Amino acid sequence: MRQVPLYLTLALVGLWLLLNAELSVLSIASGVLLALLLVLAIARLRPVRPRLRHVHLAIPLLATLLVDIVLSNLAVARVVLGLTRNRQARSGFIDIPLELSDPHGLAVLAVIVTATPGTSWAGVAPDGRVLRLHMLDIRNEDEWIRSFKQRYERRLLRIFQ
Amino acid sequence: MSAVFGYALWFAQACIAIAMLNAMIRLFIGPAAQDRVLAFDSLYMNGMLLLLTLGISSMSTAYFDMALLIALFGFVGTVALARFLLRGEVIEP
Amino acid sequence: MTTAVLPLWVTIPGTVLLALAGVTTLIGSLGLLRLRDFFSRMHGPSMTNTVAAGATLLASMLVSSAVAGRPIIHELLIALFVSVSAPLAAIMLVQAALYRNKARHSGDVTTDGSSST
Amino acid sequence: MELVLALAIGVLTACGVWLILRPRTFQVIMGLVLLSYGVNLFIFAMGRLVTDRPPILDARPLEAAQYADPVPQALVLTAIVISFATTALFLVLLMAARGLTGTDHVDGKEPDS
Amino acid sequence: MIALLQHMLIVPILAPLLVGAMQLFLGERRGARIVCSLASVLVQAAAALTLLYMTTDAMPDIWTEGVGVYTIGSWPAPFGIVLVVDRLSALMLLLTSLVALASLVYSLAYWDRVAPAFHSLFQFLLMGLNGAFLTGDLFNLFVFFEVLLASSYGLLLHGSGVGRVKASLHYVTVNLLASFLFLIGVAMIYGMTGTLNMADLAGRIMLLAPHDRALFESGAAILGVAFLIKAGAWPLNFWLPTTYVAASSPIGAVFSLLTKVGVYAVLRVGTVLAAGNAETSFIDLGLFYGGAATVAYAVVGMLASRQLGRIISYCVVTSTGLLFMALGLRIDALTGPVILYLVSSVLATSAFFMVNGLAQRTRTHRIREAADVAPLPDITYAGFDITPQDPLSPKDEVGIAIPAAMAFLGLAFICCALLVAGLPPLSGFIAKFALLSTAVGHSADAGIGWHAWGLCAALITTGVATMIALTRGGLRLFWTSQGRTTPRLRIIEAGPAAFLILLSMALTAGIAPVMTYLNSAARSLHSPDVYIRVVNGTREGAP
Amino acid sequence: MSLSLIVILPFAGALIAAFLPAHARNAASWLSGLVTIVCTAAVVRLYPSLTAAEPVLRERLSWAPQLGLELYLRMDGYAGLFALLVAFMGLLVVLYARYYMSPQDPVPRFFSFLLAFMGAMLGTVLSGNLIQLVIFWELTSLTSFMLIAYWYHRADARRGARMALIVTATGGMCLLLGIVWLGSIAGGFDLDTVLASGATIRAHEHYPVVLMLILLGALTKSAQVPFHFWLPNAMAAPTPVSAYLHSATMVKAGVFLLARLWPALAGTAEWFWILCTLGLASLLLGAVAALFQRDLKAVLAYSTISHLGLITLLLGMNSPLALVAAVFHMMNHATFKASLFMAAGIVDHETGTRDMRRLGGLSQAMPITAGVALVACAAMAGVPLLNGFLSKEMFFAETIFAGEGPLIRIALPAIATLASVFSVAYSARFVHSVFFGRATGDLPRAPHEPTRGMLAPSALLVFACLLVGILPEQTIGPVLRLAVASILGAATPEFSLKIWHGFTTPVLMSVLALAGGSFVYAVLFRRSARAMAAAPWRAPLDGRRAFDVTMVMIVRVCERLTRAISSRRLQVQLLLIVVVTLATAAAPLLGASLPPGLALTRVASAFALLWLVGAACAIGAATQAKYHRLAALIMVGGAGLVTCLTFAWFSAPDLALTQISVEVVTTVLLLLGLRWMPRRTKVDELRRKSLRARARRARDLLVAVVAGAGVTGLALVIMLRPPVEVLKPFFLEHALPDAGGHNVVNVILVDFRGFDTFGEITVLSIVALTVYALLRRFRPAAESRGLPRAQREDEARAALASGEGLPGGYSLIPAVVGRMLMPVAGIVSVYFLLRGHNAPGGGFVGGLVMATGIIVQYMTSGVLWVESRLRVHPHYWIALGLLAAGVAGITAWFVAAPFLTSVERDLTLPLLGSLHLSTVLLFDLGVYMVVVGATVLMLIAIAHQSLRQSRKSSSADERAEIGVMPAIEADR
Ligand code: NA
Ligand code: NA
Repeated sequence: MRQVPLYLTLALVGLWLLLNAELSVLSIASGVLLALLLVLAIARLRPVRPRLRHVHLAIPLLATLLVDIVLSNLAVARVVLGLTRNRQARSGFIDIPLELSDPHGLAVLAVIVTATPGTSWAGVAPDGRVLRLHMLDIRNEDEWIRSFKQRYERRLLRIFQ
Repeated sequence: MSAVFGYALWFAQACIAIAMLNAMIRLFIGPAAQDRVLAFDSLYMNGMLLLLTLGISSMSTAYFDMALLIALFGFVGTVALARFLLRGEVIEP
Repeated sequence: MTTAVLPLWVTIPGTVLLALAGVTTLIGSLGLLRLRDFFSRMHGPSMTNTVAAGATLLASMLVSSAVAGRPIIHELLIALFVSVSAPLAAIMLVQAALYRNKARHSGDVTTDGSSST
Repeated sequence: MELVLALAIGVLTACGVWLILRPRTFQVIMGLVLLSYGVNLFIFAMGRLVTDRPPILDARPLEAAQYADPVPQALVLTAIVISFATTALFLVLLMAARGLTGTDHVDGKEPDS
Repeated sequence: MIALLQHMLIVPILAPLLVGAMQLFLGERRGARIVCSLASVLVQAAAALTLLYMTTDAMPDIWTEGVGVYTIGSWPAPFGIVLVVDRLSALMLLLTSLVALASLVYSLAYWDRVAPAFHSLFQFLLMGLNGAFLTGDLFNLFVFFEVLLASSYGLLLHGSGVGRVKASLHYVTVNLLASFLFLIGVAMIYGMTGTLNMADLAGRIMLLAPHDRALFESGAAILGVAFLIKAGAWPLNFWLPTTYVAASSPIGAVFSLLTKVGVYAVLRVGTVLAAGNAETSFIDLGLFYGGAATVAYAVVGMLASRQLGRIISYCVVTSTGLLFMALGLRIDALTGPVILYLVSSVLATSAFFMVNGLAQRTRTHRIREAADVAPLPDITYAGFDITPQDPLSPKDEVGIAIPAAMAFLGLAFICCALLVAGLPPLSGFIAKFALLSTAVGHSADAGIGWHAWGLCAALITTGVATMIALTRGGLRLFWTSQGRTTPRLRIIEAGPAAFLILLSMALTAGIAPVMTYLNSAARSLHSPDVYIRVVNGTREGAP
Repeated sequence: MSLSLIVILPFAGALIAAFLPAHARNAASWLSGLVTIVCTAAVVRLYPSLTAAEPVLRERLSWAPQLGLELYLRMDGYAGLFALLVAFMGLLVVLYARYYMSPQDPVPRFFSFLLAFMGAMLGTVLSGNLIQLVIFWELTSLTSFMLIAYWYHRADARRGARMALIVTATGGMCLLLGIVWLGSIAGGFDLDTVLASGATIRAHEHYPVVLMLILLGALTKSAQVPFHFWLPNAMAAPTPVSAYLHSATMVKAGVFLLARLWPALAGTAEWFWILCTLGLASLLLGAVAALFQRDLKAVLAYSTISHLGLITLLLGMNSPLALVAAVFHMMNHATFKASLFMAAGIVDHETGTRDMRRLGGLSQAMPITAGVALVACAAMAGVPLLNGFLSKEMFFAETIFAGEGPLIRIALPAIATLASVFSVAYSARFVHSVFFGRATGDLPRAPHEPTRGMLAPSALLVFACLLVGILPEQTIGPVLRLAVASILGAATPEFSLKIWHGFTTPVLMSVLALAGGSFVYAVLFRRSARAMAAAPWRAPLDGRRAFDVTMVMIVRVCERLTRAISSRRLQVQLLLIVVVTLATAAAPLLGASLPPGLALTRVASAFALLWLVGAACAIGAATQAKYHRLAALIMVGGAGLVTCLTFAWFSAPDLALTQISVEVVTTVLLLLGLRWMPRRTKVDELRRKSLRARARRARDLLVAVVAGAGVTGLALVIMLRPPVEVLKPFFLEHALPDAGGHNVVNVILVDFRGFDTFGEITVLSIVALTVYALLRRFRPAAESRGLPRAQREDEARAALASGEGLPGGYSLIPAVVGRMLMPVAGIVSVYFLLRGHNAPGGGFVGGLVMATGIIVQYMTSGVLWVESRLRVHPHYWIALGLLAAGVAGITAWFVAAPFLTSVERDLTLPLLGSLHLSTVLLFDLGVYMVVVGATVLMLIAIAHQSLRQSRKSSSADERAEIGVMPAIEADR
């Protein structure tokens, strides 16, 4: 018997219940059954499993993200509409030194970067030490990098590593 | 108030449709293949939003599933196209 | 329109959310259309993926909860799926653009993607 | 609404017909896909246009006439699946023809002058 | 027993479907696959015979008036899909299973090993054919057309190679377009009448207002074009000769049935439309002219052909043309002979494709198609559990060789030639004679006039042209001595061809009961009220 | 002994002979001899039973009464006479052939065909049903084809056989039509019926056409001008065949039939003019041509044409006495001509040549043969005391009385005499130049008398000539009377068969002919033999070249016509289909008025904008598909998305769901295929600019626009008409109470019309299997064989397929997220599957979701990585799915309901509550599995083509993958 990945199974059961918008013994039982079946069937497709610690840190992370999404939307809207106060937006790539190396942590970081308009993921250097992003409007680059690492990378490091 | 809500719905749908029109123009003018793929992706997302607004206007949950499907797999086409541009084929050995 | 039966606690925030969604979608698509280079253009549609999608989903949740008479939250799944799948598309597109820009500078890829077709 | 949909069907059909009359296999397959959209919409239109009344019987008590006609929808579903299958087949055929004949002309050889 | 017999209608569809699916499990176990295939075909033949027997009203507790109906899912017509069998469809089922049996056995000598899934595809083709003959629903007819077409694509491509792929590209494209037309036609008919059931349709047409009727008939006309494409009517049939030549011989043999499905559809839907007093009932002088054009095309094409396979393909076209001419005359008495001719020409061309396949070997020792295979190694289909094998290794030639191969081939060739040319004494002649004498007998009828003579002229002309073409093709094949080798014929190849020829001989000898059956089949076709009444009768006591 | 035995026995013999070994010459001969003896004996035994009281023997067997067909053998005096001729001549020819045929030839086959021919000929003469007669008639053509082509390695044999078959069988088909027509006029195909309704037939308005058709049959068979040419070319047959078919029997079938139908058809001006003209032409032309032949058999062939012309002429004279003469001459000609053919065969056999210029003085070496030939030739020339003289006398007599006008009264006898002059001349030449005169000495073999077996038949026939010639009344008299009486019945004339009638005009004509003929040969011909031999008009008469040219012309013309009325180009075919469809669809609408009450509804602006996008995408795809495939593909995807949104807009969530899932898979699929389509360059840009190309494009554009407009119009008008609701209310009312589903579309798919779905998943399975089979033998285009350029240049290449763990580089995050998507896709797919009956979804969408999940795995991790971990076995999915659906359908049988009737059970489980089980769900599960299997099979089969690639390249330059491949191999 292989080890059952608990978080994944639970997530799948949750997904099942959410989809069916129903909470009954039958639906939970079927959800568990289905999730276990699936998880076991594809176990070999997921050779690397995340080891999660400090999962509770995800909540402030999410809150930060939501605020950032709104702010960055505003920023992008300004650039698109040309409301940047006589200033030409400077777009380009920036490199961020990276400490996070867990693949799942990186994946979440990618989600975050993608979810905030104005930044997009341009890849990690082969050695895994530098993250390159594309920014629509680069202002005060160093400050931005510091804040980014502070708000996201550090929390992800605590969750995944 | 519901009339205003109706207008808002109409407004949202019109905006989404215009957004699709913009995406279509980008799809036509390119200039690079990746621009077209980006426009394609944008079309899909706009389509998903349109489905959601249709769901709101009909007050039916039936549209939710479609939006769900686009959310889940709408990216597959984009990824396939991008992979094709990047690697020359969608599924590598 | 059958939305006449909806209560005010739905229609007022709903109206705002839908208007927001419409405006952000429009601005996002304008970004796609107007911005100068490909990498910049990518940021436009991501407005649609985030605020516009979020606002619409919230509106949808409000309406369906009102119709069903109980909180309906399965729209969250859409938000989850979009946010998880969007990076895949974005990453691949950026990589493709980077590769093709490089290749074009070395002069053997046409602009329309027909290089390997 | 009917006018818009009818025009849409017409444009899809016209583009499809134009493409299947072209000499390159890829043009033909694109034409077949467009034609299948047109034909599916045409079948669908035969049930007349009804908005906001999907034929799903829920709590709302409605007269049968108020629902959208489910029959063309079922037919289109079958047609969509079959077009998908045949598109796949045609694609592979097109690949095989390109490999075996060395050309993507539908007749398997380039036209003489 | 009676309960069992009532389910007999679904057996010809279900047996090949289930067997075809089961064979996918059998992987490399060829013996088991063969047993399954043969069993399935035999079951179909038995079912067809039973149905044929039942349509003679021999079992009045089950069906009367020669029409049997089966409500799938217990939903009555016109709401659910019904299968309907009458004498004509029972006969077509039997014909299908007989030709299939011959072709299947023939293919066991070599062809079934050339590519995977041959047996499954073959079974699915039979399912499509049987379904098309049985269904009483227009859209379901479309579905079965698709089933048979899809499997025909697969079987046509069977063995791959440049020729097949090129021909398939045309065949597939044309048929996809035809399918679109079919869909548009059915959709319009639904849009105007709200029904898909053929029997129900007849009644609904009469209720249409005049301006609606024009729209309806436009839809019916589009449907008719789709049928004509499948039947191979000029100018919609340029794809046909190339396709049939490209097909391997056992597949060519089954393909001679495919065009007749189109003819069957014209006949079936046409009589229903006629029952509804539709202007466009397919079966009118327009069909006659279409048939005449088809005959002209086939005659010219045949005379221009040097290759025997191509000549046989044109014979297939000829028979379609003649059938359409005869049907277009709208002489009810002609329908019996028309069906006879249909049966005879299917047997003849099927046998001929097989004989041609065997005879081609007198020219090249190895089977020609063998030369046309992609040179790359088979890929590792690790996921599919299949060991690549060379399908063309000499050990594949199995079976007992028959003596006097050339004598057999010559005799078989002559018999086939007689059959397709309509020369005495085989069934081809009887059929042509029956058409001739009925046409002549009704030539004085009002409104037919010279058209009947046109049919007679066509019958004679096609006979002469076929003879001229076949003597050339035959002489070329058999009697030019350069580089000829005596082929090794195996019983499992020669037997099926002989079987079909013997069948046509039996048809000649036992023509009296056959003709009685055919005439009653024709009568029931021309009085569709029985068909309609029986189908609509399923509504009684239904939910 | 019965009539049927006479007909069946030869066929039985033929069948047996066919199965004798090729070298069994004696066995075959004995068999044939036996058959012919029995047949002859049977005829001889039956013949005397024909009396005045009972003039006809009949045997009937029912065959197809509905078609007026019966097996009806009928022997009267005339048929009996002919049957005797056929059977007895058969016996003689078998005897002759036994010695004539070389042991190297496959003699059993020869006898097989000969016996079959004899059976056919006997059948022809003994037929009492005219259709049956036609059947045997065509059989004689067919067997004669086989006999002429017996030495098929010879080109002249093949050509002669084909010519004979085409001419006579075509005539036979005309005859068939004529007989069918005749039967419809007379009210049956029974010979008695037809003969009895002569007056009706002759008075019928179609009589001339019927006559023409029947004459076409008869005259082609009897080699009459202008259809004579096949006979000389048929001389390529072995001589026994010529002796039998081309003198005694087959060629007589035509005149036999004319005499047979004489009471029904003769007596009109058309009959007279056609037969007399053609008969006279054949008589004269045959005689003249015979004189100038070099080949012995050709002389005899033209002579046959001439003599048959004589018979035709006699038959055409509308006089009973002429009929008597005709029948008499049929017999006489058979005897002497067969004998002469045999003699010619003997000469050929013994000397090795039939060239009259090389032959000469053979009477020294073969005196008996010479004597036989001399007498036979004399009979042919009409020398008194031989049978030929008697019938010729009768002929001369008839020519004098036949005509009405003065022209004919003089011309007919004159031409008859002239023809006889030539007849005497070629007879003289035949016998003189071969057997007498100077021996040339350059013969291939030294001549000597043949074996008795070869000589005896010929001698016997000559003896018959003498016997009849000397004692006509005692020998042939009664037989002839009985024969004529059976044709004419009460109208039989009195006639006397005497050698000497006194000095009459006919005698004078005979004398003139003999003298003139001798003179022509001795003086005119021999003096200018060389000049005459090269006579320029011989070639056209020969017909060989004309025939060949005709056949080649037919091919050429038909090739050209085929190109004109058909095309092997797909575009032409498709254009025609579209145009024909447009025309057919428009036809019922022409003149129809627009239905009343068409009112447009308000347009939602968003929807209009949506279709602005959709239409632009479609048009963009149409313009881009040639050079910018990827752009076209994306645009088509855009149109698909808009189509999907339209479904959603108009209350079809199921459709929209399905369409969107299919869209995604189709995009991936097309891209997978695009990898194998090498780049298009704009090389043919110049060609596009040509005027013709522009015209073609303009035409196509017009057709496309018309098609689009037509569909628009139809769709619009129908949409605006009030719907006819038949199925819709039923389904909506019964879906919930009777089928237990809220989603009516799904209920239709799995229950009401589940059978359609059954077919549909079968189609999907078939296509998947086909794709798979085709790809197993896929040969990529040369240009796309290598790695795509991107991969060749990319250093990160090895990143993807590293053994365990995750790929590096940009593939890392897609791999992480993609693998997470797999179980999510599983859950979502099951969700769609299970809820389908009550809400949008169902097996199809569920299956596609699952398949997409699997495909995403392949996309993010590569084929090798996935397949080393996950075996999908798509074949089994397909098979299981189909079987599940089938079982779901069959389950109904156990509750005595028809196939696919839904069967439901509520199962109460402990703790969990009640579980609703239904065969409908099983059916939908079947759909699900088929969709998963088929989709994965198709896409993965294409994806595997790159594997083929990488395997090749890896073996070529030993790249990193080589470590992975053995793992896969071992795994299998
Ligand atoms: Na972003
Ligand atoms: Na001589």
